[in-house]
Amino acid sequence: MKLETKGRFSFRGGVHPPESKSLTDEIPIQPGPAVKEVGIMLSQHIGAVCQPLVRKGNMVQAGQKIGDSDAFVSAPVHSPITGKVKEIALRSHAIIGRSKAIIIEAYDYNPTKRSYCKIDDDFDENNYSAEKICDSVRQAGIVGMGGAGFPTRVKIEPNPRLPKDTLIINGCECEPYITCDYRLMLEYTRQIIAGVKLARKASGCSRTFICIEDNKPKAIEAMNEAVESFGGGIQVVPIKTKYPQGGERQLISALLKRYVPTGGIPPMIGVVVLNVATAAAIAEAVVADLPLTHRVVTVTGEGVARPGNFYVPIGTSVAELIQFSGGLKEDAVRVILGGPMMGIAIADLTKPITKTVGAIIALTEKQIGGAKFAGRQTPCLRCGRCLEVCPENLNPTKIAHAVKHNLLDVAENNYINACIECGSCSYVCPANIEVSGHIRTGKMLLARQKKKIPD
Amino acid sequence: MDTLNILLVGFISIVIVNNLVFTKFLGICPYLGVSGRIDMAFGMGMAVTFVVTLSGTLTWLIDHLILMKMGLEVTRYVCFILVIAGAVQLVEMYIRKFFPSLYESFGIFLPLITTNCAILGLCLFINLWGIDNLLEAVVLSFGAGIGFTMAICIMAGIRENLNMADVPESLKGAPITLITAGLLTLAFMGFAGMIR
Amino acid sequence: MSKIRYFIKQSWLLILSSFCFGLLLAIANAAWYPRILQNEKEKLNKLIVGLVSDANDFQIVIEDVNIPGERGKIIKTDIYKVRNAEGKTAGFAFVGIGSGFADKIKLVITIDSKCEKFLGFDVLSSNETPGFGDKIKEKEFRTQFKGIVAGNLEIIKAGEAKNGKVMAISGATVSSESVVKIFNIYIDKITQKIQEAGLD
Amino acid sequence: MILADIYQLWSSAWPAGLTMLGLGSGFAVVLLIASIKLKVEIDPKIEQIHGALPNVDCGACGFAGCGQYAKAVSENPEFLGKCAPGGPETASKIALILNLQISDSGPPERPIVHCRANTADKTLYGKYKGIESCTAANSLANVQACKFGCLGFGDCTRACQFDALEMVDGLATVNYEKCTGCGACSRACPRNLIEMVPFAHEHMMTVACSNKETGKTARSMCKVGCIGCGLCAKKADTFSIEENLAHLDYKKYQPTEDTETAINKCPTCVIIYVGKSAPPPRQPAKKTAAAKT
Amino acid sequence: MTTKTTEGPILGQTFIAGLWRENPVFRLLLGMCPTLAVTAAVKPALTMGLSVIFVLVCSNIVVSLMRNLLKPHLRILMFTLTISTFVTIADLFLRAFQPVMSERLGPYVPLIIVNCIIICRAEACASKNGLVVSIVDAVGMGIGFTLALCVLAGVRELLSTGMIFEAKVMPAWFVPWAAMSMPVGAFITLGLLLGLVNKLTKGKS
Amino acid sequence: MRNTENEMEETRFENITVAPAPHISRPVWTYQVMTDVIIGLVPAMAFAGYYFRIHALILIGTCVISCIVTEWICNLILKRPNSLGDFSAVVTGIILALSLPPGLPVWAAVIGSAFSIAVGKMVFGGLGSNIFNPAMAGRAFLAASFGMMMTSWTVPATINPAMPEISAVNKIDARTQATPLAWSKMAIKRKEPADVVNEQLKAMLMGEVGGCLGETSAIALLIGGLYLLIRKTINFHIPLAVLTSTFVFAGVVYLINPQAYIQPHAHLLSGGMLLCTFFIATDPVTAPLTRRGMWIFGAGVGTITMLIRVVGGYPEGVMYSILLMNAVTPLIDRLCRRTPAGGKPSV
Ligand SMILES: Cc1cc2nc3c(=O)[nH]c(=O)nc-3n(C[C@H](O)[C@H](O)[C@H](O)COP(=O)(O)O)c2cc1C
Ligand SMILES: Cc1cc2nc3c(=O)[nH]c(=O)nc-3n(C[C@H](O)[C@H](O)[C@H](O)COP(=O)(O)O)c2cc1C
Ligand SMILES: Cc1cc2nc3c(=O)[nH]c(=O)nc-3n(C[C@H](O)[C@H](O)[C@H](O)COP(=O)(O)O)c2cc1C
Ligand SMILES: Cc1cc2nc3c(=O)[nH]c(=O)nc-3n(C[C@H](O)[C@H](O)[C@H](O)CO)c2cc1C
Ligand code: SF4
Ligand code: SF4
Ligand code: SF4
Ligand code: SF4
Ligand code: FES
Repeated sequence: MKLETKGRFSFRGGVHPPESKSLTDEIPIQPGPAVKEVGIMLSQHIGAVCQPLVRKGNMVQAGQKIGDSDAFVSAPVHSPITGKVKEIALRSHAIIGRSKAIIIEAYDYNPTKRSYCKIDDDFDENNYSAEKICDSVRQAGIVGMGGAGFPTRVKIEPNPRLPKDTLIINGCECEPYITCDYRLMLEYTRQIIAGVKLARKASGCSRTFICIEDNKPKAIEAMNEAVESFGGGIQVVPIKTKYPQGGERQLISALLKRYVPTGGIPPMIGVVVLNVATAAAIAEAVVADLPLTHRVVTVTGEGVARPGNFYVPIGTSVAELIQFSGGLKEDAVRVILGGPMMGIAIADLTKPITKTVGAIIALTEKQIGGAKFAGRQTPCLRCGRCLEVCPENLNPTKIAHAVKHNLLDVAENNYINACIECGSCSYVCPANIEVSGHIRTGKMLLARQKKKIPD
Repeated sequence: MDTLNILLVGFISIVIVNNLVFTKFLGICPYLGVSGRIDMAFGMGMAVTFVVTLSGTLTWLIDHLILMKMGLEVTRYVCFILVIAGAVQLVEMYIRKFFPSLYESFGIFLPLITTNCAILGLCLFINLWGIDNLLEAVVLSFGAGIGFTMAICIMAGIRENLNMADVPESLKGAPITLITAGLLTLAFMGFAGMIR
Repeated sequence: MSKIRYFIKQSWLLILSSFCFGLLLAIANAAWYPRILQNEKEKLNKLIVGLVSDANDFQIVIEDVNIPGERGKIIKTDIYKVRNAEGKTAGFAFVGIGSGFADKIKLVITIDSKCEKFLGFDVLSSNETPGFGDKIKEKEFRTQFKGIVAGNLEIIKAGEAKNGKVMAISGATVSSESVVKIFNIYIDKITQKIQEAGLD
Repeated sequence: MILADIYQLWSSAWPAGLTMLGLGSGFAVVLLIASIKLKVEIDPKIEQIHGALPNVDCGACGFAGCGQYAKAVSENPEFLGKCAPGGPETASKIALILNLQISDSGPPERPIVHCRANTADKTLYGKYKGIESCTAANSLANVQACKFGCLGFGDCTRACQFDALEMVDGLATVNYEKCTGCGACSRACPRNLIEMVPFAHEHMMTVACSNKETGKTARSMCKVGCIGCGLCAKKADTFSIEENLAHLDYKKYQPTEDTETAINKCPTCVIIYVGKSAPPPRQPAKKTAAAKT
Repeated sequence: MTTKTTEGPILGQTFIAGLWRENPVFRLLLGMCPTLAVTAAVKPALTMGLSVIFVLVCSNIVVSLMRNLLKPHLRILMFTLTISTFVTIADLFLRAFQPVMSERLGPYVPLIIVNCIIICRAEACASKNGLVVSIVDAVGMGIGFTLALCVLAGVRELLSTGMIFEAKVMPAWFVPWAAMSMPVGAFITLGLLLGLVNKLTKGKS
Repeated sequence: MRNTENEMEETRFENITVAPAPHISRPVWTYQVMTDVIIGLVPAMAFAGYYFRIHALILIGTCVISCIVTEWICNLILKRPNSLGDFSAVVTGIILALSLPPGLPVWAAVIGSAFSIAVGKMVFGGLGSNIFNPAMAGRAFLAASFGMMMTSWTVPATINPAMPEISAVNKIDARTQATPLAWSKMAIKRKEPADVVNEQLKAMLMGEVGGCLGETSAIALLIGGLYLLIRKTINFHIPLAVLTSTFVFAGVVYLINPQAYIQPHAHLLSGGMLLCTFFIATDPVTAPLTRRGMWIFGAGVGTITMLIRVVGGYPEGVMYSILLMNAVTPLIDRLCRRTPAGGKPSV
């Protein structure tokens, strides 16, 4: 049977930004820099912030748990290196600004490309009980590595109220530039499959799909081979290349033609979505009992000298990683954590990376585009392009303009909260309006308003 | 058949072709004042429709059964407005007492209606056009109300959109509403001559 | 009894003032009404004088002629007899109503004493669009009707205006047609009535 | 003669007068009956209260507009005095309407902006090119180094209905002459920089900073920020240091010599006076020097 | 009640208020229907303005006189009764002595009855104040209304006929803009005038 | 200047900027959209030039220039940044010019352009804020003001080489020709057969009939429309809805009385129908945003046009139907509010 690599599945809307993955997609994962210091954020996930378990001056071992919380929705953090706690201080955090981090001075850290945990041919997930898997996942501090950082244990743990039947592994990597998942799928194929099996076992799902965009035929092929030899009952599905195919709501609707209710989460329709990196981490945690302390980060963009995919300890500073890949070029004007569509632009490069950072991208003015970079806007033409591309079928221009004119009730009536902030609307807007930026602002304003009004 | 035809034509005529707001400048104050939001506009429209139908009918009756018979045309204006004011007040009290929820939604507009030219204006126009048939008077009054509702709802829709436009500061509010109304009358000239 | 007293106590002002205002109105009316009638008559008179050159006075000769109008409606009108200084009949006049482009058009139409020729018409009231339909008030259009044979008229947009043909105002054909239509609706019945009554 | 004229007038006028009389009395009867039978008890108090309110619908009271507030107070006098723009005057008016004694609610609250860094004082990491709004800028991490300080895009100035807030060289500055204490600004600030403080005195002393970084970091981020050195707390016991940041206990605050010393000793001059006719803040020596060059 | 010493300035203020600060057309947006309907030319506008002044003064006098006798449930009825009487008188007068204008104004003369300005003044001023203040207020408001009408009518008449007060002003080559005498012209001219007024007064308020 | 004396120095880069995501965008800007429309209008302008010679040139030039100047002045008065760079004023000028009769005096074109831009667009806040299509608003104002001039149609130069001279006063004389729709209207009124029109079909395709500058040649408009569709500057919903509804309406009346009413395809080809279909009804600013809204809008335009053509007071109804549907566009948008992909949120 000839392998089908053309994706048939798709959702309504979406855009086709230039992929720009060729900068790094042929570069294998390499060991990162020999870091001298790492900063482990105590908040790297959605949910309760961890409390430090160590004090200033303590010695810590690589893999030692250094922060945890009792809350259900949370995940512990571990030290990736052996060293001494230098201080516990505020560090730049991509989302919440400044946040507490444990700064560890490395004690002779030797970067390696960690040999992936051995998955034997006779690997059988049934050797591990569901409880054991969940427990290991929690203990290893695994959170979603696809971007949101939701504690994975909460996601895969069986929930009698919301029984799960379908497990989807998200290997779409729809954002331009990023190749960390792609390399992972090529190089750690078996480990991912093992992780998928473990997750399936833990969550009790009956159907399992690995979804990969059809612009990565090699990954589809590799995965298919591994599944054929090793993964019973797993299906590799090529998906149409389109942004934001990797968004879980879009992926589910493309694959299953089922819609996650607005404001709801996939478990409500019995689906679990996991990123491929998360799956790999699960395998490591369960099989080799290793906590989540390192991850693959793509450092790329026209603004860095030597782009590449690096296996680095969590907590490495962005500046160090950029330096390691040759430093910023003269004309680099923007540094982004994550992809160019949803990633957050940062200016403080001392920021340590977290479990959810899959890419660091440095762009020059050319990639951003002159008009966009200068922020030259014309008024909204009501051309409707943003409506056409919105994967959530919203009316982005209306919401954005309502927010701009402080009509939050209008924004709410147009379902502002259903927006997934994918940025497709801003991407297509010929008037160069920060549509999704306004929408995000509106969401924050609404949240504030809700909090302040006594009821 | 003929009567039906007359009624239908009269109705369409007063709703679109001879719309009170667009062609006769009647009821402009609420048209400008209460057209900020569609729900309010609709409430006002409904209230006007109700009252105008009532008073159009009543004044026609009074005009034809009393004033014209007795040659008291001179008191026509006084009688008309007394009927309207009295009817509005009565209706308001009635609704307030027995339909409080209805009152909440559109009763607040009722007192404003006494001073709405559209009502008295329509009664006068019915007299002016020499409508000599009660049924026709009723249909025309009702149509006038519907026409007003349509006009004010269109305006409200536009104004809700204008809230999100970059209207120059000094033109915000009444001025831009008036200009919009002007362009609307221009548009509604399209129906002119449609019914003769 | 107390109810009545309560009522009076509450409402005496309204009752009193309505009575007073009623009187006031009636007085004003009594004082000015003749003048108003006079005005109306004069306006008609002036128009007719403009149409019938030697008109001296006029009076109603036939009242309430029933004219079958549009959509089966019956319109009533009066016929005036116009006399010249010598007391001879100079012609007849009547008021005609019909719908125009925007609203009703009200015309005074005059016809010669033999009911053979129109002497012309003038506009009593109309609400036609300024710049378009209200050109029916202008001389250029109206003179076409002077001396035209009293019979069914026709409106044309091009060609020669003769033999009962009237050139439309360019850009206001509708109004022009309305005027002609008024002529056509009235003329048969009016001549018939005049001839029946044997006036001339 | 005259009599005859009058008689004539009368004879032509009486039907009109009489008709009107009839009509008038008819309506009088109907409306009187209606007004008795259809009487609806509405609380005139609510309308009175509504009339007494300033009618700016600012939402300071926590209700959606003055109308809602009027209704709420009339039902529950606990809400008395929530209308900040109206102030005690309105409160006493409402109390009068409701026949209540107003409890002494303490000194009026006024906003204090806990930052004093002008554009030149702040360290910036990169140029912000996004939407001109503090909320939007705040969602991007670290536009300016100090994560706590004033962003200067004026969400608060837009929220103030009384024109009492101005952006002065990148710093929100309250005009205490115009301020009514409605608190809208404090609700608008995404960084919660603006605190509503009971002003017991004409002008108050305050620590105009919110930076919780350690001293060294704080210094690298801002020229005028609090470095948590603790000098003020040593000089006056109304000051305390929490999380590297000096706090002033406004309830305990009395202008004394101690506080005066504290203000003068602060190395970054971050303790200042705010309020009506407040003395101008001390300028750090370095800053004046920098300004000259 | 106002005392003797303060009465003068207050009266002056009341008068001026109607002219500009509280101009019924430009600032209060009252009585829009006649404003728009009769301003195709200056002459009918002036006639309308004068009629309004007459009715306003008369009704303010009557309302002011009986302000203490009003019963709440008959209040509106009394106002409208008074106003409509004077409007009828004005109408009769016009029909008798100004037949051309009367015809031109058509039903908009009786519509003065429901003109919002008059009821508004009866409510806001006459039913609360003494005779003198009420009269001054009425005259001020009335003149303000008339002036506004004339300005609007002047612009429209000029552009729609090339004439002002029926006297030719525009040069011969000027082709009249018929649209200005139609509803469009009325709305747009008033809108732009209001915008201008807003712009002029923005600094001062 | 920035503080450069601390430890962060080595990791800070002078030219780094931050902005909300996304950080890239599709390189299609407003002025390119407008340029596309202008290109789409080129065939129509060329045909206009061919048939009406210097008149076409003068009218188009006048309208475009006066639109630009008006916008510039308005920006000055309103103290707004210059907005000429988006080219929308040019589009308005061209569309206005193409909807004017060839013999219109230059000063009237200037008044129309000034009204279009000043009252039709700038008072609402400029590009994107206007409720009504500026060009149609300007044309409606001209039609109301100078009706005679707006309804006298010059004969194309190919039929009458002696084109009338340009003059300040537009003389109405034998050199004007009735448009197909005027024939049609007359036929309806007189209850006479409308064969004249049906015979003219070929001339209508090529444009050898009386009419506005840009409404004469169906072929030119079709080419331009196709270009816009291919370039995805417009999408097909509105044009299709307009054409379908017109065709259906015209077809029904034609079937009822083939004598008095012209053939449905004659309706499609005549008057401003095609110009409206591809260039005017599709003006994004004044049309609904949602697809469903576009269907309703298009159907409304077609139906009202036909209503006016068949029973209304004017021979042509495109301008008014556009304005009327513009007026209800906000209501349509409200009616067709989109629901999120995941359904309405359950509160
Ligand atoms: C309050 C909250 C509760 C959630 N609960 C669950 C849950 O019970 N099970 C689950 O699988 N995911 C849960 N999620 C995670 C979401 O389904 C989703 O995976 C997460 O928001 C990350 O999505 P993204 O990576 O597409 O942005 C929850 C998220 C939030 C914010
Ligand atoms: C617009 C958008 C695009 C996304 N693209 C991807 C993607 O390309 N790859 C991916 O793994 N997750 C992507 N995500 C995150 C997924 O929605 C989802 O959170 C993730 O696959 C869940 O797996 P995790 O919990 O293991 O991270 C995207 C989310 C959004 C909102
Ligand atoms: C704004 C406007 C107002 C019009 N007013 C009238 C009018 O009052 N009377 C009239 O007969 N035609 C009027 N017309 C013209 C008619 O609608 C229609 O074009 C005309 O009757 C066709 O006649 P034609 O063949 O003379 O051009 C008006 C046209 C426009 C654009
Ligand atoms: C497809 C398309 C069609 C347009 N049609 C018109 C038009 O009919 N009239 C007009 O004035 N502007 C038109 N414009 C230009 C622009 O949208 C218009 O000037 C705005 O309405 C001004 O706010 C069009 C633009 C586009 C992209
Ligand atoms: S509105 Fe939200 S979901 Fe829709 S395209 Fe824009 S950012 Fe994406
Ligand atoms: S894409 Fe841009 S211009 Fe088009 S409707 Fe959306 S916001 Fe407006
Ligand atoms: S350190 Fe203090 S004063 Fe400086 S910016 Fe931050 S909050 Fe403001
Ligand atoms: S400064 Fe703040 S508290 Fe004072 S009036 Fe303005 S918004 Fe209200
Ligand atoms: S004058 Fe106010 S509604 Fe007409």
